[in-house]
Amino acid sequence: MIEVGCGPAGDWAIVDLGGVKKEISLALLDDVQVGDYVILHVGYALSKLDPQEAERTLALFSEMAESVAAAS
Amino acid sequence: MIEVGCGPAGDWAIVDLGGVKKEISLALLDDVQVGDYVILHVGYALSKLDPQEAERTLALFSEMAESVAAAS
Amino acid sequence: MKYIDEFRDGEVAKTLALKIARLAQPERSYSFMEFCGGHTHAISRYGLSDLLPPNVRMVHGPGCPVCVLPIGRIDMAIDLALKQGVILCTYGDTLRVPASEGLSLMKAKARGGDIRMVYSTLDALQIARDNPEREVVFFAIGFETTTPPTALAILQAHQEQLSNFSVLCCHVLTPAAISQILESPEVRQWGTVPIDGFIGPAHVSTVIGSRPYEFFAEEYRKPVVIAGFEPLDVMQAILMLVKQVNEGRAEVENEFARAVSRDGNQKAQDRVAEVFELRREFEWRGLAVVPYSALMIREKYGSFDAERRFKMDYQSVPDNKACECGAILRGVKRPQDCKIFGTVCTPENPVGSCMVSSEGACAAHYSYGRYKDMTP
Amino acid sequence: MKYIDEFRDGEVAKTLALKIARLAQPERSYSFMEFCGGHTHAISRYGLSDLLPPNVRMVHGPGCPVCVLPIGRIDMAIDLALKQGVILCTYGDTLRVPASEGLSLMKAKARGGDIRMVYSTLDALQIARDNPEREVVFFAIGFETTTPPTALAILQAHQEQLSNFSVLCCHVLTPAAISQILESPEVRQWGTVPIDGFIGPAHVSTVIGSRPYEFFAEEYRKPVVIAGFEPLDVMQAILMLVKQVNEGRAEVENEFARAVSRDGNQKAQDRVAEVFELRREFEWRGLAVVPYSALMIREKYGSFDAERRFKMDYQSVPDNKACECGAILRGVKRPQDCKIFGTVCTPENPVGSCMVSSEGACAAHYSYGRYKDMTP
Amino acid sequence: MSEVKRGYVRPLDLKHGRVDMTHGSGGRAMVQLISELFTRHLGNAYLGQGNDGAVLPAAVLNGKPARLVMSTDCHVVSPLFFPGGDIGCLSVHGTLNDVAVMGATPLYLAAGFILEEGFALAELACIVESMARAAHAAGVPVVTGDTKVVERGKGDGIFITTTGVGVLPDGLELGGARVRPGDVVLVSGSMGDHGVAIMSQRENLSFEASIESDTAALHGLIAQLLATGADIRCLRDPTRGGLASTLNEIAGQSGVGMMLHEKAIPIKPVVAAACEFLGLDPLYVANEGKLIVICAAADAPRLLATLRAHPLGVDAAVIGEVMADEHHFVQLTTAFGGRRIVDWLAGDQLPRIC
Amino acid sequence: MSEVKRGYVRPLDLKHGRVDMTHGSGGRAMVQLISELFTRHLGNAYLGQGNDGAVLPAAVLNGKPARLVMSTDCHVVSPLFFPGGDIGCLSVHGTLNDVAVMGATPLYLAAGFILEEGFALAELACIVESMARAAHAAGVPVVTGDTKVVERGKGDGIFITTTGVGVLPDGLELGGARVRPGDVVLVSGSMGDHGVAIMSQRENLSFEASIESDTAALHGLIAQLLATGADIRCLRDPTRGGLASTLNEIAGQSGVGMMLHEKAIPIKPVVAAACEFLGLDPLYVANEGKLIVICAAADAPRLLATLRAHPLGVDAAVIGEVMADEHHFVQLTTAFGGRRIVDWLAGDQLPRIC
Ligand code: SF4
Ligand code: SF4
Ligand SMILES: [Mg+2]
Ligand SMILES: [Mg+2]
Ligand SMILES: [Mg+2]
Ligand SMILES: [Mg+2]
Ligand SMILES: [Mg+2]
Ligand SMILES: [Mg+2]
Ligand SMILES: [Mg+2]
Ligand SMILES: [Mg+2]
Ligand SMILES: [Mg+2]
Ligand SMILES: [Mg+2]
Repeated sequence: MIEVGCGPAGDWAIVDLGGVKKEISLALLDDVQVGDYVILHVGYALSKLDPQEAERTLALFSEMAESVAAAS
Repeated sequence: MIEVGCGPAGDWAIVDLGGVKKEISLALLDDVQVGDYVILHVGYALSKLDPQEAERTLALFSEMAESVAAAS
Repeated sequence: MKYIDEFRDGEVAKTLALKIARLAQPERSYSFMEFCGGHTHAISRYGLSDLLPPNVRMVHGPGCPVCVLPIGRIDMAIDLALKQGVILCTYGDTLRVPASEGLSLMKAKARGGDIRMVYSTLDALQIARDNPEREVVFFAIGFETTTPPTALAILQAHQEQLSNFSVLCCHVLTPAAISQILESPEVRQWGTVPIDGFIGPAHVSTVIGSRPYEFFAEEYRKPVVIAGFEPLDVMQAILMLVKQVNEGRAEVENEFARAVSRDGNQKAQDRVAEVFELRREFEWRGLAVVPYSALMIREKYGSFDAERRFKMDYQSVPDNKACECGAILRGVKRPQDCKIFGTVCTPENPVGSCMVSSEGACAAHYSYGRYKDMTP
Repeated sequence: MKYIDEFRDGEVAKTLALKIARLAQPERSYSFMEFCGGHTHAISRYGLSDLLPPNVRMVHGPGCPVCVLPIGRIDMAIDLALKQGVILCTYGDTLRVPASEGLSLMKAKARGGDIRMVYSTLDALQIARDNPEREVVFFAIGFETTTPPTALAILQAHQEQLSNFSVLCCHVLTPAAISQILESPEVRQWGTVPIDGFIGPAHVSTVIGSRPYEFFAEEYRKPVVIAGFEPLDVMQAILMLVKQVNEGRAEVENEFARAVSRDGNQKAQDRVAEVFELRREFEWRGLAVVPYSALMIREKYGSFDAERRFKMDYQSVPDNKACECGAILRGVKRPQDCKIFGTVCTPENPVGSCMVSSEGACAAHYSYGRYKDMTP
Repeated sequence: MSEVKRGYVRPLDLKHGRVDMTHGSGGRAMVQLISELFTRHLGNAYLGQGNDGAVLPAAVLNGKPARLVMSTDCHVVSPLFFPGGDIGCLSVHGTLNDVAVMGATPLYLAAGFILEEGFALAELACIVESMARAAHAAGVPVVTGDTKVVERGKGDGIFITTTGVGVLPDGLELGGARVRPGDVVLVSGSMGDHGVAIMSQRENLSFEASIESDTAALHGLIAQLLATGADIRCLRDPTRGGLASTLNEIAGQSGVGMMLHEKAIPIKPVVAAACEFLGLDPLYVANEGKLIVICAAADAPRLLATLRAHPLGVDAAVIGEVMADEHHFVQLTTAFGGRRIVDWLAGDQLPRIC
Repeated sequence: MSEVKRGYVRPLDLKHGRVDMTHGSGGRAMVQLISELFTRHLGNAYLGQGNDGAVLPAAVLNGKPARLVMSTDCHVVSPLFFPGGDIGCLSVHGTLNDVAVMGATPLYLAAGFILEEGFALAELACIVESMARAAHAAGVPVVTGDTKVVERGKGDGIFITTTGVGVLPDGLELGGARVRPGDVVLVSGSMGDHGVAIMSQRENLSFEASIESDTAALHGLIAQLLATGADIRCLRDPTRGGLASTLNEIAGQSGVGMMLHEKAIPIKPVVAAACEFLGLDPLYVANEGKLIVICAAADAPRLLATLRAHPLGVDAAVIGEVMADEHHFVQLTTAFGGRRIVDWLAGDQLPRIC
C-alpha cells in the first residue's frame, strides 16, 4: 500500500507488489494507511493483513521446524 | 432490356449490355417492352432509345462519309 | 454493344473530321462550350481534339456535377458524418472533392466517418432499412439526371415511413448555369473567349427535353446542338455547330434525337415537381451565388430534408486562392492556365474540384491530355 | 514479495511434511476436503500431495466459482449476448465453461456476441458509461468474495443512474454448499470417502469471518481449519486437522489469522445486505437445487437485475451424461474416475465445468497431476 | 482408474466450428488447427519438419549456385470466394507470379494466416484446400507458415500473406529498368477479367456476367518464353492498378515513354460492357494470370507465337511500343484515331481485389 | 502556359495524414507511400530494384552451396507500441529468430503490411523506422515488400508479416525431433518479460511496472553457441505460449519427457509479481528475445558459459533434463519439493502478444 485516498471519493489506493504498482479500490475497507498490507480480490481490498498475526504464524512454522530438527 | 415488370411494384427490369445483366428500375419510364433499348443513369432508365432515330443519325454519318469520299 | 459501338467507329470519325476541317473557315475561329462533364470526358478519353482543326476549339463548361459543388456543401456532408455520426451515402466521385481543413469525404472516412459509396439511391434506401437505429443521409448531388431518382427515393421513404432516412439536397439546374455563364461579365467581356455555340447535354436533355434551350438560342443568339455522349455524337454536333455559325443561324438542333424529345421525360419531371421546389439561391463553385439555380425539398417532405433535420446552415468557404476552378468552369481559363496544375494539384491531391472527377476539366486534361503541354 | 515468499518456503515445507507424516497415525486414513478452488489450485500447482503421507488424502470441494455454475446459467448469459445483443461482461474463466449446443461464452463471442472479459466490476461500469446506447450486463459469479464488489457496482450504478447497466446475479453462498455436502446422502452413506475435516476458505473468510463455520464443527462434528492460499498455509492447516482428528476435537481453528477475524468484514457484509437478499433456491452444478444457497437482487435495485429487465427464466439443463462433475464437486469421485477424463474432456475441449478453471478439480489434475495416473 | 488414452484429441468441428481466440494462443488448440487443417492439406516433408522454419535444399541451378529471388504479397481480397477462384489459390498464384516474372523458377512458398475470431472452419478448410491444389499444380510446396487470430472486428475473415523464393540462373537479367526505346510491349491475354469477376460479386453492384477471374500461375508460360532465348527486357503481371499502372511503373523505372494502341489491347466484350456500366476503364482493372512482356522489337514475333501456343496465352497481342520520352508518359492512340495519356490509377473506388 | 514541373509530388503529410483506401489502390498514392516511407527507411539495393521481387546473391556459405532456411511470422501485437519495443522491431526480431534457431545465418527479410484505413501516417513512420533500425542492427536487409489497405473496421491499425531466408551450413542439424533422454535444457535468460510488458499496457489491466519487452535478435548469440562446436540438439525461442508450450512441442516432436526445476528457472521478481496479480503462470508468458538450448549433458557447462558471456544471455541457466517418457510429459519439481506437470497452455485470455 503505497498511496491511499486518491480518486474523487478518496477510496482509491495504489498498491505495490514486488515492484508492480496497481490502482485498487478501498471501498470495502476502512482505515487503511500507507504501509499497510491488504488482501486483494478482483480489484478490491478485502481485508488488512495483521503483521503480528503473520509473524505468529511464521513463528509457528519455525517452531515446528525446530521441534522436528530437535527430534530427528 | 431482357425482362420487364419484375419486383413487387412491377417497375423493375433486367437489362443486358454485351452479356452483362443488371437489374434496373423503370420507375421513371412507362411502356417499356422486352427488346427495347433504354438510356440508363444511376440505376434508372431515363428514356427509351428510338431505333429509327438512331438509324437516321447513323445514316447521317454515312452520308457524310460518302459525300466526303466523293469529294476527295 | 448495340447503339454504342456504332457511335465509336474510328473510320467514320475520320470522315467527320475531314468534313469539319473543310467546313471550318480558316479566317475565323470557333469556340464551342460542351456544357456537360460527360462530353468533356468523351473528348479527352477519345482524344477528339486531335481530330479537330486548330481553329475549332472546345471550351469546358460547368456541367461536371462534383466540380460545381462549393467547399461549404462538402463541409456539411463531412459534418454530418463526423459530428452527427450519420451513415452518409454518396456517389463515388464526391469522395475525393477537397473540403475545408485539408479534408475530403475520403479522408473523413479514414478519420472514422461512416461514409459509403452507393451506385444508386436504392442502395441508400436499403442501408437505411438495414440500419434502423442509425441516421442515414443521402448526399444528393447532380443535375437533372440524378434529381428524379432522388425524388423517387424521398417518395419511397415517405411511403415506407423510413424515418431514419434523409437527403442533403444539392441538386442544381442546367439552364440556370448556362444563363449565368452567358450573363457573366467575364464571359461577355473577355473578348478572347467568345463562345460561339453550345453542345447541349445528353442525359440531362432526356429528362428536360430540348425546349429549355430554345430560350438561349433566341435570347443570346447562340446555336445549341444537343448531342449524345459517344464520340461520333460529339463530332457530329461540332459539325452541326460549325454549319450553324457559318450560316449565321442560332437554333436548337438535336443530334441525340434517338433519346431526346422536345418535351423530355414528363414522368420524371412530375416526380421532381412533387418533391422539390426552387431554392431562392445556391452557391456554385466558380459561378458564385446563382438565384433560382438549385432545388430544395418541399415542406411536405421536410422530414426527409437533412438540412432541416440536423438544423444545418450553409457556410460559404472561399476556394484555395491559387485555384482557377471558377474561371475554368466559366470557360474563361484552361486547366494549364492554373499555376498549380500538375504540381501541387494532381488527381492524387486535388486542390480544386475540377481535378477530381474524370468529367472535371483539370482531371481530364491531366489524365488524358497533358502530353500536349510538354515541350517535346 | 513480503508475506508471500515466506509462505512458499520449500525448506519449511519439508519440515511440515515430516511433522504431518509423524503425527498421522498409520492405522487410520485422513480425508480432508479443501472447499475452495484456490486451495485446490495451490495443492496441484505446488505438488503438495507429493509431500503428504499416503494415508492423508485431499478431497476437492465445490468451491471453484465457475465449476458450480449449471449449464442453464451460462445459457442465460449466452442468450443475452447473442439474442438480446447486450455487451456481456464477465470474469475470464467463465468464458470457457461449456453450455448447451456445444457453445460456451468464448464460442458465442466467435459467433458475434459482444462478450468482454473484465478484471473488476469497475471495468464493467466503465464499459456501461462508454456505451450509453448499448445494454451492458455484468455476469456476476462467485462466492462471498466477489459479491461485495458486485453490490458496490449496483450501488454505484444506482447513484449514477446508469440505466443501461444490469447484473445477471449468480452469486452463491459457501455455508449452504458445505451443508449440502454434509447432508448429501452419497457423502454420508458412501463409506469409502468419509470427510474427516475441512480446510476453510481463505478470501471468503476474510469477508464472512470464521464464525459461520462454528455451526458445522458443532452440528456435524467436523474440524475446520481456515487457511491462507499459500502452500505453507495449506500444509499447516493439514497438520492442524490431523491433530484435531487425532485428539478427537471438532473445532474451528484459524491458520489465516493474519487476515481473517471471527466476524469478517462488516462493511462488505453491509453492502451485500443492502443490495441482495436470499434466493429461495438455486441450482448448483453437482449439488442439484439447494434452498437458500444463493443471492438475488432486492426489489429496490430491481432495475439493475438482468433477469427482471430481460424477463428471463432459468431453465435447468442436464449435464453431459458421461460427466462426473457432480460427484467430483461433492467429493465422492476423483477426476480420474470419469470415463472421458483426458480423452474427450480436456482443457481445450472441456465437457464439464471442472475441466475449465485451474481451480477446477479436473483441470487441476489434468494440467498438473495426471502423470500420477500413468503406468510408468 | 481408466488410463488416459494417449494421443486422443477430439477432432476439429469442420462443419460448424469457428475460429476463436484460443486458436491463436500458442496452445494445443492452435497446434490442432495447424495439424488438422494446414499440415493436412499443405503437408510436405518441409512443412512436416514442424520447426520454427523449414530447412530447404541448396539453391543450385544446373549444378551451379544460382541467385535467389524473393517476393511477398499480402492477400486481402473481398469477397473471399469469387468466380474462378478464391483467396487460397490467389495467394499462391499472386506470389508465384511475382517470383516468376523476375525470370526465376519458384521453389518454395511460406504462408502466414491472420484469421478473424468467428471465421468458419469450413470456409477455412475450403481455402486451405484450394491453396494446396494450386501449390501442388504449380509444383511449389508451402514449406513454412504461421497463424494468428485477431478479435472479431479487427480483421476480415482471413488475410493470407505468402512469400516465395525462387532461383535465377546467372546471366538472366530482367527488370523494369531495362526497357529501351524501340522495344515492343506484349500482353498474354485479355485485360480486366479478374477485377470484373470480383466486382460482379460486390453486394451493391451485383451484376450478372459470365466472367471468371483469370487467376493462374504463370511460371510455366514464362519458362517457355525464356527458353526461346529472345531478348526479353522485362516481364510483369499487371495486377492491382491494371495494365495502365504497371506500364507507368515500368516507364518510370526505365525513364522511357510508351505508345499503346487501343485497338490492339485484348479486352473481352463482357469485361468492356461491365466497365461501361460501372464507369471504369478496363486498363485499370486487375488481372491475376496475365503477363506483360517487353522485348526487343526483333524478338516480338516469336515471343507472340510462343505466348499464343500456350493455353494461358492464346489471346496474346502486341499492344504498343516503347519510345524516348523524358516525361515517361504512357500514351495511347485511341480506336478513334485520337491520342491520350494512359495515366496511373488515381483514387480507388474498387473493392479489394487481391 | 506553365509547364508541368516534372517529378514534383506533394509530400505525404506525416504529421496529420492518415492511411486511406487510395494508399492500397495500386495507383500513385500507393507508390508514394512506399517510396516516402518504406523505401526511404528500409531502403537498400535490393528493395531499390523496385521489381516484383528482389534478386539476391546466391546462397553460398564459405564457397559452398548451403541449404536455405525459410520462416514466416504474422505480427498482430496489440498495443503496437509497448515498453521496450513496437510491432516494427518485433516483426524483424520475431522472424530473424525463427531462422536463427534453425542454426541458419539469416540473410534476407520480406515484409508485408496490412494497414487499416485511418491509421496515422506518423505512427506508421515510427514503426517503419523501428523496423529499419532493427534490420540494420541485425545486418539483415528487408529486400522486398507489399502493402495492402483494408477498410476501417476490417483490420487493427497495422499487421506486419515478415518472412526470413537464411543459409544453413552442411552438416548442422538442429530440430525439435533431435532431443534425447539425458540431454540438458538451458534458457538464455528470464522468462515472461515480453508478455508482461505487453499486458502492463492493456487498457483494463494497466498496472505500472518497470518491465520492458526482451525483444531482440538472437542470431549473434546463436552464432557464438554454434561456434563452440558443442552438440546442440535443438534451439528454439519460447514466444507465444511461453516456455511451457515450447517445451511441450519439442517433447512431442522427439517423443521424450522433461523434468524442469522450478527454482532454476530465471524469472524477474517484477514479472513474478505481475503474474501473481493477474493469476498467470510466467512459464506460459511470451518471450521475444530468449532462447531455449537443448544439448548433450556433457556440453551444458560450456554452453552455459558462452550464453552468460553474451549480453543477451547473462541470466542463462540450466533448468532441467530430458528423460524417457512415452507420455511426453514436461514435468517440474516445484520450489516446494512437489512435482507437477507443466502442460500446454490451455485457452487464452491474454492480449495479442506477437
Ligand atoms: S489545377 Fe487544381 S487548383 Fe488549378 S484550377 Fe484545376 S482544380 Fe483548381
Ligand atoms: S473430466 Fe470432464 S466430463 Fe469428466 S468429470 Fe471432469 S469435467 Fe466432467
Ligand atoms: Mg510481391
Ligand atoms: Mg503479386
Ligand atoms: Mg506483380
Ligand atoms: Mg510463428
Ligand atoms: Mg469484420
Ligand atoms: Mg515462423
Ligand atoms: Mg517467431
Ligand atoms: Mg519461434
Ligand atoms: Mg505486391
Ligand atoms: Mg479496428
